[in-house]
Amino acid sequence: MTNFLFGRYLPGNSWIHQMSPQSKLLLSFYFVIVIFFANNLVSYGVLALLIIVVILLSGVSITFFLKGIRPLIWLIIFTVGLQILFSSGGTILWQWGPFSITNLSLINGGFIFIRFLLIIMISTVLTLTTTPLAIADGVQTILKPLKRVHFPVDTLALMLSIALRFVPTLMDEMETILNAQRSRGVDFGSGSLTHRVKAAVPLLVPLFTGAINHAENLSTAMEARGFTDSEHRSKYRIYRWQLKDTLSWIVFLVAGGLVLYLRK
Amino acid sequence: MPKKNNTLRLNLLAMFIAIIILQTSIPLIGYIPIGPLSITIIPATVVIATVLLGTVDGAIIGGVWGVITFIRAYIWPTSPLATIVFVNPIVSVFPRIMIGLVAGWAYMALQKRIKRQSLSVSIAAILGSLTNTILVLGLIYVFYKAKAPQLYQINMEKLLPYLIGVVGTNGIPEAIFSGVVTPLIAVPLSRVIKRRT
Amino acid sequence: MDKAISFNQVTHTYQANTPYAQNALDNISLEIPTNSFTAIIGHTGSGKSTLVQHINALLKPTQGSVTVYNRSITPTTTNKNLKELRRHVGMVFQFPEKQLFEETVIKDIMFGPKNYGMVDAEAEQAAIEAMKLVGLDKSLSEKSPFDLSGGQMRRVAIAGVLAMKPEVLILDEPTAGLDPRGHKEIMDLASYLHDHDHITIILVTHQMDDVVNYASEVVVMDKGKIVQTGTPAEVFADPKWVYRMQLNLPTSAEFAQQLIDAGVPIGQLPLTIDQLADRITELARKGENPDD
Amino acid sequence: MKDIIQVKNISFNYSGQPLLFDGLSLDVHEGEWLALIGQNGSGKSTLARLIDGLNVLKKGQIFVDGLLVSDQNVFDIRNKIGMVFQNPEDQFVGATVEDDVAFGLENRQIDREKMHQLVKTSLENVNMWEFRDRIPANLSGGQKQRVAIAGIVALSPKIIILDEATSMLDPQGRQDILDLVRQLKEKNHLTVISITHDIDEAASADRVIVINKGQKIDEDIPGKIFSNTEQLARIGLDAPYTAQLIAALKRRHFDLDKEYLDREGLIAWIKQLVSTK
Repeated sequence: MTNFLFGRYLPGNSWIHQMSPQSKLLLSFYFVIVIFFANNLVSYGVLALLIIVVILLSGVSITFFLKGIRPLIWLIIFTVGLQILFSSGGTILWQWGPFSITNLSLINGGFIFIRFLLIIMISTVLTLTTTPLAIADGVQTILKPLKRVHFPVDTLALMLSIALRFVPTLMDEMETILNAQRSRGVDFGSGSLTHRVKAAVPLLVPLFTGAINHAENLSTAMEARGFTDSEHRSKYRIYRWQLKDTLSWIVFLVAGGLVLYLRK
Repeated sequence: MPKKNNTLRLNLLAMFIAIIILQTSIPLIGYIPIGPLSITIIPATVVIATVLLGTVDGAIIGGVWGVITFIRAYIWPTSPLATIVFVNPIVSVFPRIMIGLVAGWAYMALQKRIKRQSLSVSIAAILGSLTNTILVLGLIYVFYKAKAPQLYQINMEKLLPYLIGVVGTNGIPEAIFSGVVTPLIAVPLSRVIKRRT
Repeated sequence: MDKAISFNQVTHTYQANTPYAQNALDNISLEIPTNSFTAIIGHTGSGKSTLVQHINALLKPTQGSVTVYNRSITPTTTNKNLKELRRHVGMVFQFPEKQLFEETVIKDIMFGPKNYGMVDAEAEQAAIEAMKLVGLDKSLSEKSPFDLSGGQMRRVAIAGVLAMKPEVLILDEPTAGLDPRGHKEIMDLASYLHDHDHITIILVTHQMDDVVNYASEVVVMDKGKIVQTGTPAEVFADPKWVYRMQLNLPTSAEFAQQLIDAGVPIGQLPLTIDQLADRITELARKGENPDD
Repeated sequence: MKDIIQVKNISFNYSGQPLLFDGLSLDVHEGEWLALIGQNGSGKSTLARLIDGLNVLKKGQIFVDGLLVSDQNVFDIRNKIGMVFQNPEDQFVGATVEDDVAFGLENRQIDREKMHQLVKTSLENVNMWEFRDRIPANLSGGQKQRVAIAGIVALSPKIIILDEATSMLDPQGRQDILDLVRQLKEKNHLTVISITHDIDEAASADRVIVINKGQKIDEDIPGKIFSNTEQLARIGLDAPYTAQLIAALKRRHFDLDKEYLDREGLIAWIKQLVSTK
């Protein structure tokens, strides 16, 4: 369900846990970009080594990472299969109608598989070691320079944090609504197209109505607590840049340089 | 008195973002699978935001959906299509912002001419949904022609008809769905919102 | 007595096969007689809601079986067979006004009946009757439910369940957030449905006064187990045990306990205000004629 | 006794609706626990919002601790008043317990060091410090209300308004919250306004004001208000338990010259009644 965002965080005190969320976000992003450039076994090897070090430093047991892959397994197989069957060039090993397997396509399929793994691993490390709130704070820090052009960074961050705070609430409410309408005789997830389209209405109207009520009550409560606007507030949480961040950046930048150097 | 409306707008946007997050992660309220296709309900949500909060806010909500799609294409893709197409931020974000804008403009223009709110909403929703489909299709084609680098280097030449086929065949029922369902949701909600403000 | 509902060694595990797995219901066996008024009590998180959701097949047992009017729900029952069962069991959730969605009050009330196969005219007739039952004026039927007051919205939601003509009605804290008048009206409605229409009522509540004033049977839950069943008098007989279950005594019993502590020989704890007043009367008469 | 809140001849309506208040006046004494009782829809909650400047008056004036409620003063007034609302879910702004308590402090741009200190002491005050990392989804309704109270205490207000703050809690949670507020009231010399339709809660107030259809129909000490069981019944409120028991005894022909006694008083009277002469 919402596992990709919530309930995934594992409290801890590891090197990775202690890094600032803005570093972790930017480094994950950077890592994905570097993956674009890797194109041979050695360069992938460098990235794989890096991710293994990161996983070890996160102090999270490997089973959590394997669990992260499991739901995606079919997608990975499908994409890799697509790559293998549709790729052109190289020596043809097998052919049937429009499908062909070549030695090149096999190699490319392998690389795509590695790419998948690398990206899933880095994002899993990020979400296992960083709370959604910290991610929102990280986004706020990263976007801070935009304040100069009057982009409402703080408003956006507050909005995001309220949204994240209400996701579990709305999910609970959705389940209750679902049950209430089920007991009024609605079959969700089956029947004809028109039936399914119609079934969305008794679910979504109450969900939205509830959300609007939350927004109104919350506005009153926020104003009663002295809220005026988001740009003039002090901040309770601050994630300071630490030595761990600097060291991690150095390692990642070196690894990135190596990949560029090693690629064909 | 204090900027009540600003606070309310902030919170309404936050709730819409929360709903979009839910819809992108819980199939039951985000997607309706029909055979091999999967029709998304989320354009309806964007149009509802547009009708209730205005064009700009609708575009913001559309943009949020786009950003979520973009990020998820990397870390938690929902379909092979996502891994191929939506890893490009322009393909994943821009068309979704346009849903809000197009639906908003259409709704404002229609409201002046058509008396029945539900009809205006319906047409705006169909146009918004089609905007999404057409732009995604167009951008896939543009980036294919421009030979943009890809995350998973798939042979686009063979895949293009397939991609266009999937997006296109999804697009039509999606537009119909939006046209039918959006007014059924937006009209009672505009009543709820009007009562309080 | 005829049994409407029976639980046969039911266990329900949330998130089975994960590290978070927990037993919300633990090997429960229970029989609820036809046309009884059963209260289910227990502190927050004791499993009450999980229990009642099995009666409506919103949850299926992980182990064991639930039988409702000879229809069985087992871990392997397919979803197709559940709808037929649900039409016989109406469920009023906490804050049921949150489930309203239709354009008009009457349409919303007709929604359930139509889903269960009533034709329009039939559903409308059922809706009109249900509105009358819950005390909603006919003039409201074409209004949007979102234009009504909170109390009225709740009645619309309850009417929507009653219009399905259930044989069993589950009420999950139906009076939460209502003022005393609204509270009494809803409880009196439940009582009327029980006495007059012979509906089996299952009430989940924290209000012990409602338990003693309305229920004939009580089920006490703690940590996913049933720890006691019986009449209100049996269940509230031992105040220390009641407090240990993190529950309250009915107000009269609590007050009687204070009288006992102050040295008034009340004896067995009275449950209702009339029982207490009778007991005091009896004691006072004795005081006047010590020879009796 | 000083009046910390003066409501003078106010009128108000929600847009498109008839007047809810038409010339309502009332006072709140400094340091008292005032219960405002009345049915749902009688206007109690609206009154609280008007006092806090959350809705705009049509006519009349409200003074809070000497300050007129107006655009200019609204933030000073909100510094003096802490409000706890009915729905625990809808006043929890922060992503965690700590962040929520900090929310009001952040709005006032309190220095970070001081903020951390205030959050800690406030959470300790309500026994929630060990829950500081929790997200709201993992708290009970009563715990959320405690956090709301901590968020208010952190701002050291003079007045706490409980706007049906316990009506969505189970009996245990209800009792805990009332005990907590009572404790804080003593410690910090607060004025408490409790908006409620729980008569047994109102019975322990210093003073009760009865609101019906936007009008103040009675104000007095609880004993007097609850003697008038007919009036309570007329506006759809229950009599307190002791008054109900007295009425039941009267039906059994016991003579008691009072309509209302508190529990201690009634226990003493019954004790005397049943003791052997």
